[in-house]
Amino acid sequence: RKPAGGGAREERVAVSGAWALYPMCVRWAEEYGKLHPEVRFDISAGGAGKGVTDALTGAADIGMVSRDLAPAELEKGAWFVTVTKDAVVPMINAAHPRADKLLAKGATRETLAGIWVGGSVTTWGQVLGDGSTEAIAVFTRSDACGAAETWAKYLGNKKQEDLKGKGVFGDPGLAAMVARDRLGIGFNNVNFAYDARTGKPSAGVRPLPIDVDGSGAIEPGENFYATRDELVKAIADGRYPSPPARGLHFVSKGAPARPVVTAFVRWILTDGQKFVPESGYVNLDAAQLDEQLGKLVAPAAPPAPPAPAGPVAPKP
Amino acid sequence: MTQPSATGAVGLKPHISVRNLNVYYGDQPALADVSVDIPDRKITAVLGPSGCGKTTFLRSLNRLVDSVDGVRVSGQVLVDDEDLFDPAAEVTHIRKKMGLLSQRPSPLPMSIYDNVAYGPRIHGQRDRAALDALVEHHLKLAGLWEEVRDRLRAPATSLSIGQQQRLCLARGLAVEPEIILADEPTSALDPVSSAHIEGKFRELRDRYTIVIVTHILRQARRLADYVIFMYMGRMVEHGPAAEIFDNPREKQTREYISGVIS
Amino acid sequence: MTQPSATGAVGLKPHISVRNLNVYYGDQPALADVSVDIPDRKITAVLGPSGCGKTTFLRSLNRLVDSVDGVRVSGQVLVDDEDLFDPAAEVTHIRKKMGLLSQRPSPLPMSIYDNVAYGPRIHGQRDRAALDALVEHHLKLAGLWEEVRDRLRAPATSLSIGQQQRLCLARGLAVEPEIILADEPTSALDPVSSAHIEGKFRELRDRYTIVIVTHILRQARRLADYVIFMYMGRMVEHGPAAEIFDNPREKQTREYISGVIS
Amino acid sequence: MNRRAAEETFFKALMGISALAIVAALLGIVGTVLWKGLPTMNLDMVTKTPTGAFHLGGAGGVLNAIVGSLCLAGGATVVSACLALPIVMGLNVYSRRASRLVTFTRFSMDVLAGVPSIVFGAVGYILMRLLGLPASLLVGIIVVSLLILPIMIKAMDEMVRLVPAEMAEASAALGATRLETAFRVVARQALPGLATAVLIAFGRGVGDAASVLFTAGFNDRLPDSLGSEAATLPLMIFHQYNSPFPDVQNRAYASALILMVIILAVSVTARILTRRLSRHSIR
Amino acid sequence: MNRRAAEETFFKALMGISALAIVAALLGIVGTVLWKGLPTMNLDMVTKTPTGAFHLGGAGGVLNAIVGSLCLAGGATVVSACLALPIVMGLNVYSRRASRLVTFTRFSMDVLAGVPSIVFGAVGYILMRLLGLPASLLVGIIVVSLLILPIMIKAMDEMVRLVPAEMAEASAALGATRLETAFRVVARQALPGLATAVLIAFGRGVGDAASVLFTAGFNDRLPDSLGSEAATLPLMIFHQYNSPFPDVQNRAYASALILMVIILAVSVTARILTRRLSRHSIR
Ligand SMILES: Nc1ncnc2c1ncn2[C@@H]1O[C@H](COP(=O)(O)OP(=O)(O)OP(=O)(O)O)[C@@H](O)[C@H]1O
Ligand SMILES: Nc1ncnc2c1ncn2[C@@H]1O[C@H](COP(=O)(O)OP(=O)(O)OP(=O)(O)O)[C@@H](O)[C@H]1O
Ligand SMILES: [Mg+2]
Ligand SMILES: [Mg+2]
Repeated sequence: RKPAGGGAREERVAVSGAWALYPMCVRWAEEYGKLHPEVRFDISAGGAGKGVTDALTGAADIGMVSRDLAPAELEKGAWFVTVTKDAVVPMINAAHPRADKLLAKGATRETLAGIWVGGSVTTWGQVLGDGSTEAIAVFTRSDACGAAETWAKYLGNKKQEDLKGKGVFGDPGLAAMVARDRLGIGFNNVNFAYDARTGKPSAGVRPLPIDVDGSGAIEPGENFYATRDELVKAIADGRYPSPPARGLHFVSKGAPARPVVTAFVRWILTDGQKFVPESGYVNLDAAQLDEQLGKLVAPAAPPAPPAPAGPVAPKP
Repeated sequence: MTQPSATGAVGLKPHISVRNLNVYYGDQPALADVSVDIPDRKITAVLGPSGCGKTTFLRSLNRLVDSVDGVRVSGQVLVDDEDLFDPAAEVTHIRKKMGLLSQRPSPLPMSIYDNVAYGPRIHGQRDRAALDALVEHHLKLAGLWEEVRDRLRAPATSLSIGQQQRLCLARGLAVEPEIILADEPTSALDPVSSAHIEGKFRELRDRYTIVIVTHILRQARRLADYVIFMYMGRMVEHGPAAEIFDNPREKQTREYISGVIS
Repeated sequence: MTQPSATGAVGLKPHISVRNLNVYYGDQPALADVSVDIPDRKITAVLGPSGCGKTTFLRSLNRLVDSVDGVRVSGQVLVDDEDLFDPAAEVTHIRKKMGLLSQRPSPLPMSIYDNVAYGPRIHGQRDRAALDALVEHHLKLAGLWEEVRDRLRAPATSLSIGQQQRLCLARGLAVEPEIILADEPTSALDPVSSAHIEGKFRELRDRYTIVIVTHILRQARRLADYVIFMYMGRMVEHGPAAEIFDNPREKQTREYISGVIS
Repeated sequence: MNRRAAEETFFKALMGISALAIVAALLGIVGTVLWKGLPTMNLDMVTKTPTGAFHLGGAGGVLNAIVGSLCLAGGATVVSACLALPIVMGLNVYSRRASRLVTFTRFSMDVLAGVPSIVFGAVGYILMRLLGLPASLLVGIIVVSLLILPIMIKAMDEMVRLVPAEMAEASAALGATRLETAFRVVARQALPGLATAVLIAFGRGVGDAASVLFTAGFNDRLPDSLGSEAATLPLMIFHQYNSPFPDVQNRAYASALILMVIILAVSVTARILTRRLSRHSIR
Repeated sequence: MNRRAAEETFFKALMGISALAIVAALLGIVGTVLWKGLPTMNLDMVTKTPTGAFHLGGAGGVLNAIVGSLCLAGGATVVSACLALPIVMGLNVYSRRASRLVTFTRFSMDVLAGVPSIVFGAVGYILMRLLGLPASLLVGIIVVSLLILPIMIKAMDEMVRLVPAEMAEASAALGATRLETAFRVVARQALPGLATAVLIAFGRGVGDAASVLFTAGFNDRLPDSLGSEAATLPLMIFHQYNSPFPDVQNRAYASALILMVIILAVSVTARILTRRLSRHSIR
């Protein structure tokens, strides 16, 4: 089905995979198509798993993946570039009785791990250090998803299944649950923690700042949660820890051999990045972009990319 | 009760009074302005050629007729002075008093035994032995007992049509109605079975009001106290059997009885 | 053809030969070892009390009987020397030669017109005018034309039972069979309609082989050339009508004809 | 007599409650869909395919999913009706009713009806890969056909079984072949039932997302051949519902509204068509 | 005569093809499920709830999902059967057949049957939020009931409509109330059909993932009350299938196998039960 080489008049690029990346990729394809009308994109959504399989079996040139690749997939020769980023943020109810104090103090990774993983933190008093005994209502995701996966990874390289709390389905569901319970705590993708239109935190919830340096207070350097734009900037430049920031990837079997595919990916990692924020995702910073670009074979070079050897884990 | 019957009063206390009954299937009239009194504890035979409205008439008497879509009914049917077509009337209760044997025997989807026991059961009879006795009694009455005594648990559809007809008779009698409406109850029966049923009807005549539709003139002569003759949806003539058979007033009756019109 | 009929050869060329026919419903025998030749172009009447197996016999003649679950059949039915129960026999073709009028009139779910036109249509008649003529002819033959000419497009179920019976007769005749199997074809008809049908049967007798089940002895006397008398699944006696009626050999036949057994 | 009257009253109350439940469901569900979906509903939704920014709240419509759903579910319904009718007639008109083959076929239907739609999708995907087929309308139609086939056959089978045997016999007695009996008499009598079976199956097919997730693909273009990928409304709804953009989320309800209107239109059309043909059917 | 014979032959060929298609589907789908599912199938799968590492390929089983599915779909089937029977009998035995109410009810069913299950889930979720209910078995049962109710009613309605009117009349003529006629005669005659309608609805409910996605919750514990969250097999299959671990992926097929066996067992049991009761029904 693939036309061979660059001689063909119409070039097809088949992309398949994660629903989360689908709108982004469609957007990229549209813009790229304006510059290169000879390229025809076949973009289809079907889930991250299908994206990996399609890429590995050659049914698609590019697979879209919204989670980290599993070792087994890498062993089968999966090659990937990170094309954009997302992040998970903890959040509390906007009407929490001591919201102001919480927002000023933030929470350390250890505290959060105590809430979701260890089970040692069960009252808001333990978070605030003021001895109050209101129990924390902990929420987590009931469905297998990148957000929970990333969150667990942040809390001590755990897995989603290790997270305690009441399971809720879907990003919107978790946001709604926290918005309903005054003593609730949850986590969400940036897009769901903030209202897409206003850039302010979603109705009824506040992001809980992470006390990165463990100082027991949120210093100005850690305080970037007021609007979505501020947070996105912090994620992009690494002030927000990673994880819970995470990369979203394009996968193929070995580095893409067809110049048209390479050119598209290259464009995404350069000019294409300017369409990222409007889609609700986070740009990679310059260094990361360089790193990803380095994975691409030069257009002229012979198509024999060495499969990633050894324990290569995706670095968001 | 005040209004006299259209074609002359019968003289006895009527059990069912039909007053200006009209039945339409869609726009087609099937009964036109029928008024008649059906006397208590007598056998009334309804005669008339095929398609003249006999079945419609009989089904009007227990208000089954309006279960068909598109039927319009006007007029009154008074059973013991209760108007059947009054929306407030308790039809179930009135119907229990009248056993209708339909022209096409239609067994219920259950065993032979249960078909007969169905009526008594819904009317409150729960006792096993009493039911057994009832079933046996009524199957004997219908002349079916000998044929089915060994297969009471078999489905009713495994009977021949004639047997089904007798089963439906037994079933209808088992609710112990006050009025029996029988639509050609012996049409599928051989002469001997017919005679048996006729005999039973004669025995029942003193206790029940019986309305029988039949196309066998001889049977009507043997059984009927009163005769209603219908023709094309109209009641042409009615009166004591002897009068109608021996001295019909109307030309149509005369012709039908002598076998000219149909 | 080699084996003589069990109760004496009829002498004429048989149209249907039944040889050692046994029919069981489950374990219950309904026909036991029936062998009989049905003569060509004559009227054969099948008599017997209700439940004796008349319908089963008739349904065996065109092999409808084994469409019921749990029926076992053994023996042969030869129609024009073709064995109907031979698995290789082309049943459809043989059935077209035999019009069966079933005991319970069962209209097809279509209009009155289409009911009659159904047979001709499936046998290849497509011509509108020819169909119209056929339908009219056969409805007249069955004595139903006058009653339904204005409502040919009405559903067949809007007819009274007697009308349905005549409709089924018209429908059966419309395929122009060689053999007519009629199961109590006048059971729902008034005397005049019955007489009309009987007259038609007499007219048809020279061209068709007719087997008629009837429980009206008088009708059998009027119509039949040959008579088969059945009792409890066995063929007790068969022979020319006059012989059976006036001089029955078997006691059971005598008793049935004189109205003692049922 | 008192007990019986009480029973009647009780049952009538039950009927009232059930009717209320249905009205409540109608109001609740249809009401919510209308409330949420109408504001974002517009002509573009049904006449345009998505633009690049559609999934982010930009202009465009879901025409691709409408066409995809119609082709997919319509195609699958036609395919499975073409398979179901012979099977059902074979079971009821051709075979002896108690034969082992009949029992086996009915049993198979029970087995197939027990396969959840995600498994149809997953197995379809595996087989598709084995055969080297790409995700496409064709594969989607095949998978959805298999998904709805057992439901259609089971429902049709019962409908046809309820046709009185004497009707089929009357036809056979006139020398009709079994084919003629099956289609001119049995199918005709059972027509409203058969139509309902087809509609139930269609509704199942058009509303199912899991089976086509992997097999039909999902993209923004109108399908132009059996080989092209096809989006479907349920997947579109799913995708929209999970979007972070409230505008897009509300579009999920508009899409649901479109799907409901489609199914309703199909049902009503089918009912009108069959009513004419079945006006003589016997009760 | 030749044309007719040819038609018959053609239709018989069609029957053969359809039978082949079904056998192929059986082999393909059931075969694949067995092939993939049997190796990971073991007693633990059906007797244990998941351990923490289960979703990564560790020990444990899907008992929570089995119990959840049974409670949820069983409960929903019972609830909707209790609502459907009065409605269907109301439509066919109590009302005049052509009344406006009857038309409206049938129309409502067409509307409701057109709502895709994801919308039931989404709307159920919204309403649940409005009422302040948590995701739970109870909410799941309500949502699934509403999902399968229109299917059940539509199927039952047609089955009951095919019951000969004279049968109901025979019962009424004996002085039976409409309730008695409805349940002792009409329902009895239509019993296999009603059972099939219930089974189709049960299959729909037990196999549906989307409607319970938001409403029933999902966790690793056995549900112990109507208020607790309940996992279901289709969701479990969905999660397992989407897992990146091959071991867990294969468990999806083992879970599917369990679901199929459950549905099959329910179907066969229902068939055996109704066969006894309907052995006298009239054809
Ligand atoms: N489907 C069936 N299953 C079991 N037994 C049956 C079945 N049909 C008929 N029978 C029995 O077989 C015997 C013969 O039945 P058949 O219908 O042939 O009688 P018939 O002579 O036509 O009677 P009738 O004059 O009442 O119609 C009867 O005893 C009847 O009960
Ligand atoms: N459901 C119906 N719809 C329309 N017309 C009907 C319907 N039922 C009966 N009719 C017509 O009404 C007239 C009277 O029918 P009815 O059944 O009362 O006749 P009948 O006297 O019982 O005849 P039979 O002796 O043949 O049973 C007939 O002309 C018939 O065609
Ligand atoms: Mg009549
Ligand atoms: Mg008979």
